[in-house]
Amino acid sequence: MSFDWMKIVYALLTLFIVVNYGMIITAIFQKIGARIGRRYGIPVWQNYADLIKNYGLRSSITHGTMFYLGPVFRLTGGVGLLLFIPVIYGSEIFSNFSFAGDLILILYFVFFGTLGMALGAAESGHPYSAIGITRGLSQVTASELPFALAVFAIALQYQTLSVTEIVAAQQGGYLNWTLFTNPLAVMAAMLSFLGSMMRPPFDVVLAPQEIPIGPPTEYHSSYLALMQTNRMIFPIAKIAVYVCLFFGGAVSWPIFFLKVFLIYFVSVFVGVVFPRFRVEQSIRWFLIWGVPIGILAILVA
Amino acid sequence: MHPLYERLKHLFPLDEVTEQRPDLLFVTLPREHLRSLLLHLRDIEGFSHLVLLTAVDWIEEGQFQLTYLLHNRPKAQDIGVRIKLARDSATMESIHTLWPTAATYQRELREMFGIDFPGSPGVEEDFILEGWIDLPPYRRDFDTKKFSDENYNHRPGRETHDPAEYMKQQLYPNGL
Amino acid sequence: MGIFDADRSQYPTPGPDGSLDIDLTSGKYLKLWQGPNHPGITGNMSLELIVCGDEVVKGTTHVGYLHRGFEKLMERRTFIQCFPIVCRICVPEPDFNEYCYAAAVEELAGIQAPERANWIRTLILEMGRINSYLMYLGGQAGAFGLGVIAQWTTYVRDLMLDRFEELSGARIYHMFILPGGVRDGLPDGFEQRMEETLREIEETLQQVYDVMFCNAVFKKRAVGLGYVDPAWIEPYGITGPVARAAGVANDVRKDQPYLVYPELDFEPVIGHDSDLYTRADVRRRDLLLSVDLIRQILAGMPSDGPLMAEIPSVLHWRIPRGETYIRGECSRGEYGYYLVTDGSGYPRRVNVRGPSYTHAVALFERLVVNVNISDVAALLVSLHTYPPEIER
Amino acid sequence: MQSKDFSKAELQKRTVTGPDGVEFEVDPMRDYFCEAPPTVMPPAYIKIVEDLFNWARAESIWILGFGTGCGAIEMRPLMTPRFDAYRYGIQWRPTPRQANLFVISGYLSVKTLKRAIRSYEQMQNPKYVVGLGSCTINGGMYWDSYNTIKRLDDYLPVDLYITGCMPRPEALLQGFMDLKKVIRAGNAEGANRYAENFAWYKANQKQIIHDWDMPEYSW
Repeated sequence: MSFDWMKIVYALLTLFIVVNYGMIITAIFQKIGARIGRRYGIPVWQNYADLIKNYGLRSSITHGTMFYLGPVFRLTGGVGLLLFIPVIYGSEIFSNFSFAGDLILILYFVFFGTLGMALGAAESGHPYSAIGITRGLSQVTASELPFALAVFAIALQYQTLSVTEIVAAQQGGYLNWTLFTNPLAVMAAMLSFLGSMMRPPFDVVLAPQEIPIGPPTEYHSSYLALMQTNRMIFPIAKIAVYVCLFFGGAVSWPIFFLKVFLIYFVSVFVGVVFPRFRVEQSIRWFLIWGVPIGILAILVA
Repeated sequence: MHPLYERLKHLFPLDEVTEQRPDLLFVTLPREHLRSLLLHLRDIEGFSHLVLLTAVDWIEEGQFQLTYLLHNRPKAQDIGVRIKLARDSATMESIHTLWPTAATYQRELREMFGIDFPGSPGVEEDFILEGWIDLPPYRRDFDTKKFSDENYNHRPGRETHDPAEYMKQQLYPNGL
Repeated sequence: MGIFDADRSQYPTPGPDGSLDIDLTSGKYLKLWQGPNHPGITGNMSLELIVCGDEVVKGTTHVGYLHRGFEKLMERRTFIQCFPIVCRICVPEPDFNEYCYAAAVEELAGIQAPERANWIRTLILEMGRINSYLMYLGGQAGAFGLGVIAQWTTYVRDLMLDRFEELSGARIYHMFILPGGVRDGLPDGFEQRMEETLREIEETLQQVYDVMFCNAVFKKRAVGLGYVDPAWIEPYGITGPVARAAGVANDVRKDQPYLVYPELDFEPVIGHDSDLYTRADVRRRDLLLSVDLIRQILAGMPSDGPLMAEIPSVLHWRIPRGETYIRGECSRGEYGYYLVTDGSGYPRRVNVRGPSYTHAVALFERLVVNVNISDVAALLVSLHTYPPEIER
Repeated sequence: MQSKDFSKAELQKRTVTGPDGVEFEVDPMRDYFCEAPPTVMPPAYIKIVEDLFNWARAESIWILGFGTGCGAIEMRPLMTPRFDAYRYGIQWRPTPRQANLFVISGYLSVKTLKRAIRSYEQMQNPKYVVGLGSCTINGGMYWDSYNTIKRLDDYLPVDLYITGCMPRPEALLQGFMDLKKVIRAGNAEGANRYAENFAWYKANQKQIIHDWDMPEYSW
């Protein structure tokens, strides 16, 4: 099988679109949050200014090799996730590197960033980083469980491990979406989704009032900028996975944008009016609500 | 005289008594009777709330005055117990066993007046100041303006007038 | 025992005098500093926490970052010169300093403030209480990550600051209550604008109640946290809402009524569970009580009369030797001024007794033990401490 | 009185046994503190790049969330509906590493000054300092206090002062707008000034902070 080098260019194009979309959508959600607090909110280009400024800082201190690699791993998690999902179904350009067993790879990449972050934060030596990353790993582990169960459920349902085939199976009307064919799995996955978006009530990792601000405490300038870039890409990539697996995929960019916006909105909607859980409370929440639904979904499938 | 004073005067050698308000009485006491008076007030008279513990520097008389202010909530009564200490080598027994919160007051007094309370928890530690090099600042012989002039750089341009002098000149230019 | 309850056996046991022997190099404990540069700390103070796992084994409060030496500065200022600096002692609720100082000076100098001035003073104190509580509600919700409450409450607090501004000309430091009376009367139309503000506050409080107090996650975290045993109230000198949440109707406004409180109709707000949730709820209801009191004050206020008593010329103002203590019920508890005069034109000694002094140091160090590190900030906020009044 | 010894037990050199039984030597003064003095960081060589960066720096001002004095009380109104500084790209960061602007919100007591200097030195170049209120300018109300500094610019390189006691949020917003102009013009080189005159600043700081647990050399 010959490798198509144009695919790399196409993947970069996808990345470009997603980064910019992520920048704007994040700003819009911050604006929505601000409006609920009766504020005007930030300008939509704010994230660009922040990013350029952080890349433009003149000095940056380091705490060792792993300190460098932490943000890189984190970004790899986001980019890697994005590159192996068919963002736009049926499009030659935007289906990226999806292949037969990519579902497994996706599960791995979702986790990868946090692990990389753990290495970097540990190297930074700040006690709050250590506490934050302990919380982060425990919560991600707990919130991944329902997601993994949901993914197994739909893998059983569609009898495939290829995201493209799962999307293909959902084409032809709303009622073919996993949302309607296997609502339990979607429910479990959405609960897990809330946990992975770092918004209240599951923002124990950053928790500015408790452990300012957790793992990235020591990160600054271009390291922080890399992590910011990841914060733009990763949620979109993660939602893209959800769109593909549960919401019938997207056949064009506008549909993709709309679906991502709506799914993202769920977490924002929950986030603005809830305080945060303590870490053991949030783990318990996932174990009590998420996992049984996920197991039920597998049993049903 | 105040009914509380009537009850107390047979039990303790009270010196000077001031009835400031019907609900606020100040009594002076030799220092060795402090603990028994406080215990009596707390357990029998119901003055169970230690409002404050502070010191006044009567430098002319060579004495520190310690004021223990107690409050009786049901009767809405306050009593201030005054203890006079010699100003040089001032030490006093600690009352943190009666009220745990007194330890904080004693730490502050130790730092700000130099009055020692042996045995009070944490009394040796810095409380408010850090790296203090001069006399305890709340003593009367510590001159804050002089200290500030000597230690801090002042921005030129601030004219200071002694307010009384300045206003005298403004109001009575021809002298009083 | 639940699955997440910690194993207590690994913690150090206190010695006979209550001190803990903690070997920090053993690798079992971690020393953490919260503050002074920490968003979860109220103001500029710091906490030294020793944690084992997620739980605090020992906590120490460090203050002194805001020390300006007011008590010393006042000794070299005349009685009238002290008046503009006292309000700077406690920033979020400065009016109590002005009132207590003015009342102490009046008492020792034998001045009687006019009736109308007392009504206006009461009005200002209640307005300041509302400000302080609104600040607290935002902070308490914010400590749990519920930032939107702080946005709402600060918005209505700004409206209240507007009322302060039209009354006194300043947002934060009003410098309105001076020895002898108050600076001015109410401006035209003040009652009506105040009524609008009060309505807005009540509306916002209803929303705050719905979003914060009825919120399952907030309840899950706040209920049962930071229990203050009613038996601690006397030894630790606890006053104000913290004591009232423990079921003790400890309210100076009722116990030793000052100003025009005897003429107002109210009952102290009390709670029973003495945890963080109850303290927040007591403060919310106390805020509503203040709204009601302001309405009563505006209705009962005499419309004319003198605002200032005759005070001596400030150049010759001497106050004979004496000492007194004036207390009032501020939003955190009992606030008091101990003033000693020696017959000269300057105060001999001023001591400010702020409720945070006991709450933030002795009580907090007791409460913080065995608390999860996530809850430390919320616990500190729930005692409603303002560092500047600890160290002055 | 100057000779009073402030050396603390936990800062002494000592040998400790780790949890795994290995003994090692700890010298907190050398291990916990960075010894390198700050260096001057020149602007980008290409002007258009520097201009772009300056635009971004002006549009994205991250304030260190350290309320050093009473000015901190007006910070919350600043960030809430009525004044909403987020509109101008101003936001809070809880950690000095990520902040660019240090707002000295009011008087600095000596104890706080020590922390403020440490926080300032942890911030990344370019960084700005804004002094808030009269008390940072000439001591203000506390001109004769024994515990507050009287001129901030002797200890930290100040880019801008905002006057008032206390300054209103409108004044703060106006101050931030002015700071933006300074940054955009490329004149906010406080960090480089600090590095160039490091010895002078340290001498000033040393004059009043007597208990300073830092290695002798960065003194």
